[in-house]
Amino acid sequence: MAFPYATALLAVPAAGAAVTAAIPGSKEKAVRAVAVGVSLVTLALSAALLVDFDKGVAGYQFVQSKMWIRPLGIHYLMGVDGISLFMVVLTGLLFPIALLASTHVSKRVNAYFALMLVLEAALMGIFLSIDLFLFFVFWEVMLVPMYFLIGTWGYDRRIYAAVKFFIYTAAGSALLLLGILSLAILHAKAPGAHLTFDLRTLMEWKGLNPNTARWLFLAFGASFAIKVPLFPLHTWLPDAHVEAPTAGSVLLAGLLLKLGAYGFLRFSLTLFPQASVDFAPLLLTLATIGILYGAVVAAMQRDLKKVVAYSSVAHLGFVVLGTFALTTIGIEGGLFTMVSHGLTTGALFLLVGILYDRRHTRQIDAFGGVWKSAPKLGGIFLAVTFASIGLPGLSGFVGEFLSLIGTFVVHRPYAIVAATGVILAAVYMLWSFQRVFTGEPTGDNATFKDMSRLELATVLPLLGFSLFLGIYPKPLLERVEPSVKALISHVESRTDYHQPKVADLGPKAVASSSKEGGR
Amino acid sequence: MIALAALLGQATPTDTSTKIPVPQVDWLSVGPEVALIGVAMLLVLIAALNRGRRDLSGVYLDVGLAGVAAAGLCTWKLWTVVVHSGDAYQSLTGMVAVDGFSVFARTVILAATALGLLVAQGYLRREQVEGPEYHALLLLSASGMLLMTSANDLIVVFLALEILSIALYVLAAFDRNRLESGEAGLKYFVLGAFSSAVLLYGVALVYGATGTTSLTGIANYLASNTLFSSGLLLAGAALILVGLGFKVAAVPFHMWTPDVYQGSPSPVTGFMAAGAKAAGFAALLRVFVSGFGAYSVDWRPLVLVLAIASLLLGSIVALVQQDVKRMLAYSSISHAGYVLIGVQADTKGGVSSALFYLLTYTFMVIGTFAVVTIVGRKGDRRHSLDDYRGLGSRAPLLAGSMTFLLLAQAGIPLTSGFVAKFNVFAASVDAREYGLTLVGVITTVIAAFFYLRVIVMMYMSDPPEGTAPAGDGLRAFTLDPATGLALGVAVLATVVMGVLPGAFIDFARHATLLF
Amino acid sequence: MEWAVFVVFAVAALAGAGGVVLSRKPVHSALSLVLTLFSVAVFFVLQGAHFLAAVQVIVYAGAVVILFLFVIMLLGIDQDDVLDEPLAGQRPLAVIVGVALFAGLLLVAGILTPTGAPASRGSATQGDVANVERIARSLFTDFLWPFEITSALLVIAVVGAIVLARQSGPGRPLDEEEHVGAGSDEGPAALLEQES
Amino acid sequence: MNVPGAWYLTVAALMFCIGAIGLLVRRNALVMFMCVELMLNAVNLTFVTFARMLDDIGGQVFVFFTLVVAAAEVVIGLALIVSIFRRRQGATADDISLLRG
Amino acid sequence: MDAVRLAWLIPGFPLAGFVILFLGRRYLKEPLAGWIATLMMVGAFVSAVVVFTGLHSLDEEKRQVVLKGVEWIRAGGFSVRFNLLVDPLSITMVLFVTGVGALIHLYSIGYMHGQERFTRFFTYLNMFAFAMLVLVLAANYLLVFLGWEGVGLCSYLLVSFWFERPSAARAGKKAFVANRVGDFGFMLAMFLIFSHLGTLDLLPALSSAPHLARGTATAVALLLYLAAAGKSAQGPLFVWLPDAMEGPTPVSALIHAATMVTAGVYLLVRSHPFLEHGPAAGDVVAWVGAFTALIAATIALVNFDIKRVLAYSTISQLGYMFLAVGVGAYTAAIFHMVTHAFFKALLFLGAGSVMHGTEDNQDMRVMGGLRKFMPLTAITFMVAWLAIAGIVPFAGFWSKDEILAAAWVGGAGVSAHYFLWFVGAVTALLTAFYMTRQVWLVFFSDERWRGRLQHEPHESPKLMTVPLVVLAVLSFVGGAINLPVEGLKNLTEWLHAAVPVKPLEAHSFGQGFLLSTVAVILGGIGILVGIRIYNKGLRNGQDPVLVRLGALGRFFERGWGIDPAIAWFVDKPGRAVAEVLAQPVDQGIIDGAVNGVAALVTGVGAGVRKIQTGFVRNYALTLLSGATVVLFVFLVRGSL
Repeated sequence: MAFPYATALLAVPAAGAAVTAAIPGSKEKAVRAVAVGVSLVTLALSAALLVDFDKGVAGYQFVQSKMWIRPLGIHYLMGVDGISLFMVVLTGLLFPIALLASTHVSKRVNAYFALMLVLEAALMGIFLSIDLFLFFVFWEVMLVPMYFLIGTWGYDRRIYAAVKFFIYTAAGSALLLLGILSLAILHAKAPGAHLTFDLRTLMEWKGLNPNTARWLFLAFGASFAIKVPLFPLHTWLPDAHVEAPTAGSVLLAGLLLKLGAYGFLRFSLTLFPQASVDFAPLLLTLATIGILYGAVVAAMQRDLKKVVAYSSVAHLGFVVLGTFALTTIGIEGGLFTMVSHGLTTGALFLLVGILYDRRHTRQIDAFGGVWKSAPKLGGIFLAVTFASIGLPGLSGFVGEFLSLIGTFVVHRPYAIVAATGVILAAVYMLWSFQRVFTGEPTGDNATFKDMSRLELATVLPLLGFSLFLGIYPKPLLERVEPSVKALISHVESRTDYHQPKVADLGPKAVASSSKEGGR
Repeated sequence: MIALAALLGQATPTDTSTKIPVPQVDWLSVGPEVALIGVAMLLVLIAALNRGRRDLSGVYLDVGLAGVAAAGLCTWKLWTVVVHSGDAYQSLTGMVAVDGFSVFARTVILAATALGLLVAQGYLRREQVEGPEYHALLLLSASGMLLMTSANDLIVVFLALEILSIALYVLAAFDRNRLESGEAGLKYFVLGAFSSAVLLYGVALVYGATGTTSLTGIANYLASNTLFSSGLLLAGAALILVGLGFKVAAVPFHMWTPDVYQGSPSPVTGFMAAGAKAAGFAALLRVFVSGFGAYSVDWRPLVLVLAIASLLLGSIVALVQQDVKRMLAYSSISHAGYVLIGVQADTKGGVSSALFYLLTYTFMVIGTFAVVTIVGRKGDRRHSLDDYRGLGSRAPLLAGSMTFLLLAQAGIPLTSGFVAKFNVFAASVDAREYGLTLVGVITTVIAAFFYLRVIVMMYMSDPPEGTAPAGDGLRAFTLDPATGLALGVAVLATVVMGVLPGAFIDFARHATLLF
Repeated sequence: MEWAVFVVFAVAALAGAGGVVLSRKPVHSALSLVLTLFSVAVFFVLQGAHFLAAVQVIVYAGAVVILFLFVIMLLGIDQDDVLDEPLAGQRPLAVIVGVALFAGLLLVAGILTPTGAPASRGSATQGDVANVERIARSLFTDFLWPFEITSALLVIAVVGAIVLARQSGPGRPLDEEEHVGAGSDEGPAALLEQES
Repeated sequence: MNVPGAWYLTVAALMFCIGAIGLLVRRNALVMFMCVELMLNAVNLTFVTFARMLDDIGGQVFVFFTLVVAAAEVVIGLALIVSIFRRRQGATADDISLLRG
Repeated sequence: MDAVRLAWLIPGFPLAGFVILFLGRRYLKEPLAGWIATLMMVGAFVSAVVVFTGLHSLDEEKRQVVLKGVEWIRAGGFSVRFNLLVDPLSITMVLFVTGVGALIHLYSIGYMHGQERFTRFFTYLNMFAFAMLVLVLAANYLLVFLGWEGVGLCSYLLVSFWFERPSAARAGKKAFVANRVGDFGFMLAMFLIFSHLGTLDLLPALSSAPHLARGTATAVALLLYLAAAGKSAQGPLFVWLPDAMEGPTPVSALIHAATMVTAGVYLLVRSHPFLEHGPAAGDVVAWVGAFTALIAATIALVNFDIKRVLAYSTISQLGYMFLAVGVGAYTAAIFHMVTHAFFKALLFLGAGSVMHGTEDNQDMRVMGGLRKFMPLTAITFMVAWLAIAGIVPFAGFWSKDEILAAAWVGGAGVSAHYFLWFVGAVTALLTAFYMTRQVWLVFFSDERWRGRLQHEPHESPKLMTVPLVVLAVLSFVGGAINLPVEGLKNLTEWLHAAVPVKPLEAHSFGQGFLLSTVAVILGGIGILVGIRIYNKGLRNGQDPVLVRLGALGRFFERGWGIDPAIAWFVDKPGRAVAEVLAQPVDQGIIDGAVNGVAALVTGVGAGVRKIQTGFVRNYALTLLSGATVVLFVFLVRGSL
């Protein structure tokens, strides 16, 4: 019996939430200590999972299965594979950081930290679920703490943002629920089948009518597309990101946005391979538009946090692009970008939070020359900026490059257009940096306090991991690859689609194909 | 039916003397109803003997609860009987159906009754309303609801409807200090009487169409005969649908709901929302699914329209309400829509999902109204959204319970509300009603919006100026232990049915199998 | 003979019904109601329901209408009803819907021909047993349970009447501030609008 | 000789509809109750007529129950009206419309 | 072979320097940090020399050595390793990069004296050197790209080194963004190569390039050229380079003259199989190169900023190199790159020295007659001047001569190559002229600085002049590495292993001699005219040439209006589109639709709510209507 990682990863933060909630809010220090401690334990667990993970295996590992709701055939079915592994680890990593960065929280501290831990549990649940119902449960539950975090501890327009976030994503989930239900019930009606929500069973079912599959794909996809968010379903994102407290933004960008892309990978591609192939052009188009659109709109924002928020739209565009390229390279690139974006954008939000803490504004115009008065902040901000815009040697590049090249081999036009996003990213990020950090500081900017040790401790790990993954992405890619390959071959086995083999691309192949062309 | 025929055979031809053979009475089959009516009368008796000399309010509650417990025992006993006999049967010359369905529906109603009594206790004390009339009327109304669940004859359905309604009219108008209460009672009464007349006309037409009012009789007649004209039957069914639709607050027969829910004393509203709806749906299910089952092709599209209208109107109009009770009234309309989705499926799964929905809704809605009762404070007047401002810091537990219950009503997972909606949608999808299901899921989103409004007020809007900060909660809100108990039970049930719903779903399924 | 009686009382019943609806004073409505009730009793007799005819006269004319008259007197007998209609379109719509309902029942549904099986619970008119006894037999055998539960109905009526008729406790007048805003968010204007 | 049941049924339907219209057009709560009574009587007539046409005593028994219900309704309804209008003299049913929207 | 393995040390030294300086930034202050950095560069240079000798000792066929490193990225058949490609081409680049780099490091110790962020400067410099060396040593396009972006980053950091100056910050960003435009091409080129050849490793990709369809090869070549144009400031993308002069002068010398800007040339030379296989690309490269050379020269003609003149000159010289690449004279391009590195670095360092001595003044109108005050600077500067003007036997003569000859011959099927030669020749004339103008305005003519500077100009310290001298020597003799005489074409033969292309030569010795003579004569004319005009300095602070040229002069002065054109045609519409997208579209339409749906639902709710009039009769009416409708629906459906 292997160590029940899934349950542990779920239970530790959940129990921590209960404990945290039980401590009176007046004992602020105790609350913080417990919450951070719990999140560190979770981090340790996810690290242990990473170590224990067998990197050669494509299927689920550490699977736990137990009947939950018998009459509905619902199992408590959890496990991890290459696709979810790093999402889990990223969750484990970002939470201690987000909790440490929550220094400005002063009202109802216990509730805040308890909700954070609930959120962590829900996210772990989402990434670890193999049962569709279970997945949906966590998917919806996750909304609640996030809603409260934005709505209670956010900034001025927090209520609007929180409600918008909730309603928007709930709308997506509604369709997802419909999709899950329809799929499971249609499957149950098939001869010899019974009602089950087990992804592994459902994905092997071949009896789904192609037309129905397309509708179901859309139902699933709508939900995921909102979460990603794909253009034009993105407008909840800037509001939610900007109004959320710093830690909330970090988690929103770092983890919640990944849910959509993760959903596409985990469910859309596996359950509806043919529909995925059919709809790939649509999603690629939206992703490409998102890349350009996010970048262009980001450039025009006056609020620094909005710049970062819109940049997420662009970055996640790369993820979806890579995913729906339906090539091993593309999907690995997408996954890599997910992790990388979690690190860099998380760090960016932390830094913007620091700027806000000092000046109580996020308006770019209000800053200037901060690099001079706060050299560490400036330097780190710049480093993170470059990581974010995909400078080789930092993690952003590897992901973007792989998604683009993975797309290029099958869908050239999208990759070409999307690659211009690389230029635009430099424009808006460096322009923002220039306006905030360069020049001669005046007024409050001249007496800007540089980063404290705690702040460094929150940002530097993210930057460090970004650098590490930029130079040595292998630990991630090699664990991801078997699962991605299995996913692609699953899609190939069910459709006419075949991804071009790199082995076929070599010079000999070129020579022979040109001969054929000559005939 | 066989027993009935035998009885008739004995009774009519020869015996012309004044002796009338009394039919065999299976007391157990009507035990719950009898228990409640008996206890209600006992309460009136106690009050008459006491003549207001001593404060017996605690005793009234205990007696009432004892009655509910007795009824519950009977119900449980019935369950074992039904399960052991393995089949449904009728008693009292076919007037009473003894089956899993009635047992389940009774369980729901008894739960509503017990919680209704508990919630009301704090209210009665606070408003200094003495006397057991409230309890007696509540129990009598509950007995009407129970009668409805087991009614196997349209005439019993009608009588039960009247019993539950007339008691509710009085309860709605119970608060003499608020003009709204009287208005609610009167409006409910006028419309209730009107709809009863319509229902009764429908019964008459069905009687003309089939020659009987017994539901099994109707079903058998329709199954074995092809009517040369179905107009009479369909007209009757339509009018019955109107009458029952009125009771469950389905659009377009819902107009009374907001006014009555808002005007009635808060505990009454909770009881009304839970019990009357459950009873109405029990009757609707029995009459249509079992009685008019042969004509489901005709009534299903109609129920579909009612369901869609209820879902949309309920959730959309709730958006613009400023009064929490009124908002909850509209929400109850949309909840009726969800149950109608289950009804519309016209399958065992659909019926069981509707039953399960009613069970969960009972706890959710009474719990919610328990909070509303407490927040309403003395005079039962503070129900506007603004009155919830800052509740999160003033009374964290209260606000927490309210939040949880509202999220449950919104259908967030790990609450019973989610499982209930999931079941209903599953049944609908199973019946290939994708359009209806789509409307259902979309309205959950709209509905989420107005539940969130309350939550926003409680947590995210700062408390109004002049009110004391946290810690003062206990003085601001008098929390009666009984009301607290009801709230706790409601929350607990909502959690349990949300996290471990398996047994309850099984119960509902089992109930439906014996239908 | 039966035709003549039927026509006379049909006209009377409908005239009474019209009177209820159209009379200016509630007292006149109540008296018109008596006319209708009596006519219906005659119809009962014509159709062999003698017992019901008697009950109809006793309960309705003797009790119900008297009760109505009591209340009318209690609230002021000499008051004319306000007959103008504040709700735009209510009256024409009411008539249209009423007529449509009637047309629907008669023409589309064709309710005039019963399709049921005859005599499932014993004959109404055949045989030599008196109508009262037939009803009694049916009531205490087939309809025993409904008969018993009407007791609950009566208890409710009694208790409810007591509850409602009891003088309201403090009997204080309502301050405007208290009920305005509870129901509608339109403020005091909404209330004034109705009272003017 | 015998008047066909259809005629009774027609009269009953007409009474029902007149009662319904009356309820919709009259503002006086008392008159509205009377209209409800009209409707119930129409139903009673329908029951009795069907009882004769189907030759089934059941129809007549229903009328008995209807009478009881009608009586109980009247008691409660009138009590409600009294309790409300004692406080607001000369009011019509319309005047109690605090609750709306 | 073992010596070749030492190639790891070449980027290793500057990387170590970077890490040491970064980690020890608190403790390592002036001048220690500078010395460490310089030492690292010297180390790299020494290793480069060792590797060079090692490589030289190998047989020519074996002179392409791939050193295997760890795997960088592998995903689904896509694999990139940290491999180094040691071959004559890369080692040639490495030698002058490390050599010139070491000198500039040394110079910087003096130049950056007293600067606030002294250590940071050298950290950046070492990081730059590392990236540059990765770029040239990489055995894989993606690794090249890593270095490519690395030097771009360092360029950004160093250009905006004095970020307090908004102009510096802006210039840095501009440089980076313009480079990114090129990177876009680089990435697409890599995508194309990978999708057709299945690898990004240089050697296999290049060797199989001839198998590609012509169109594809042309596309690859053009995309690579786009990358090169960004990095090497060609075509309209050159606009960033003059602005980049905001950086400290050693940076201009190292990055924006000697090394980084030539990376584009290196990339194209390295990828020559694609160019050869897609000859249309060669046309584009040659033509754009030639005209960039001409345009930049005309702008240099009328500029008064000592560094900007040199920047335009750099652009112009890079144009020459691309001209060479375009006509297939790869060796010539590399040759000119090397000599250019010597004399242009010298010019920049000299300019820096002048600025150092004149209170950081860059305006040539405030100079004049400085030779008396800084003789060493003046002499070395003049060596470079003669080199760039193409006077025999200075280094520039040989390399420029080779390019012009190649253009005349017109290799690689380039069309209208005589015209290209003509453009090149005119540019040569202009080059000689504007450089003369600069020399005379700075070191000769009247002392216009008097009264405008606080102190008298002074010569720079040894730390700065020593590199000047070394570079002057190299600028003088640098041409020796590739003399147009059989047996002395050392560079051509050496590079043959990496660029196995037959060098283009004049058809006959006579023709070659004639061409050389023409070139020298043109240079001479330029110089003489320049001296004649500028010997008297400015006329009332006005440049006589500028005055004479009139409108054309102002056109030149404004850089042919390219910056405004970009602002007008790219920046402005881009910004307008962005504004439209950000406000009316995003907030208005898209978010408006979202909020509109919400408002619609609420509006419907508010509307429907009005039905709830509060009048019970009205409710009854609804109920009865509902009943009637239900009845009808039911019946109509039932009768169907």
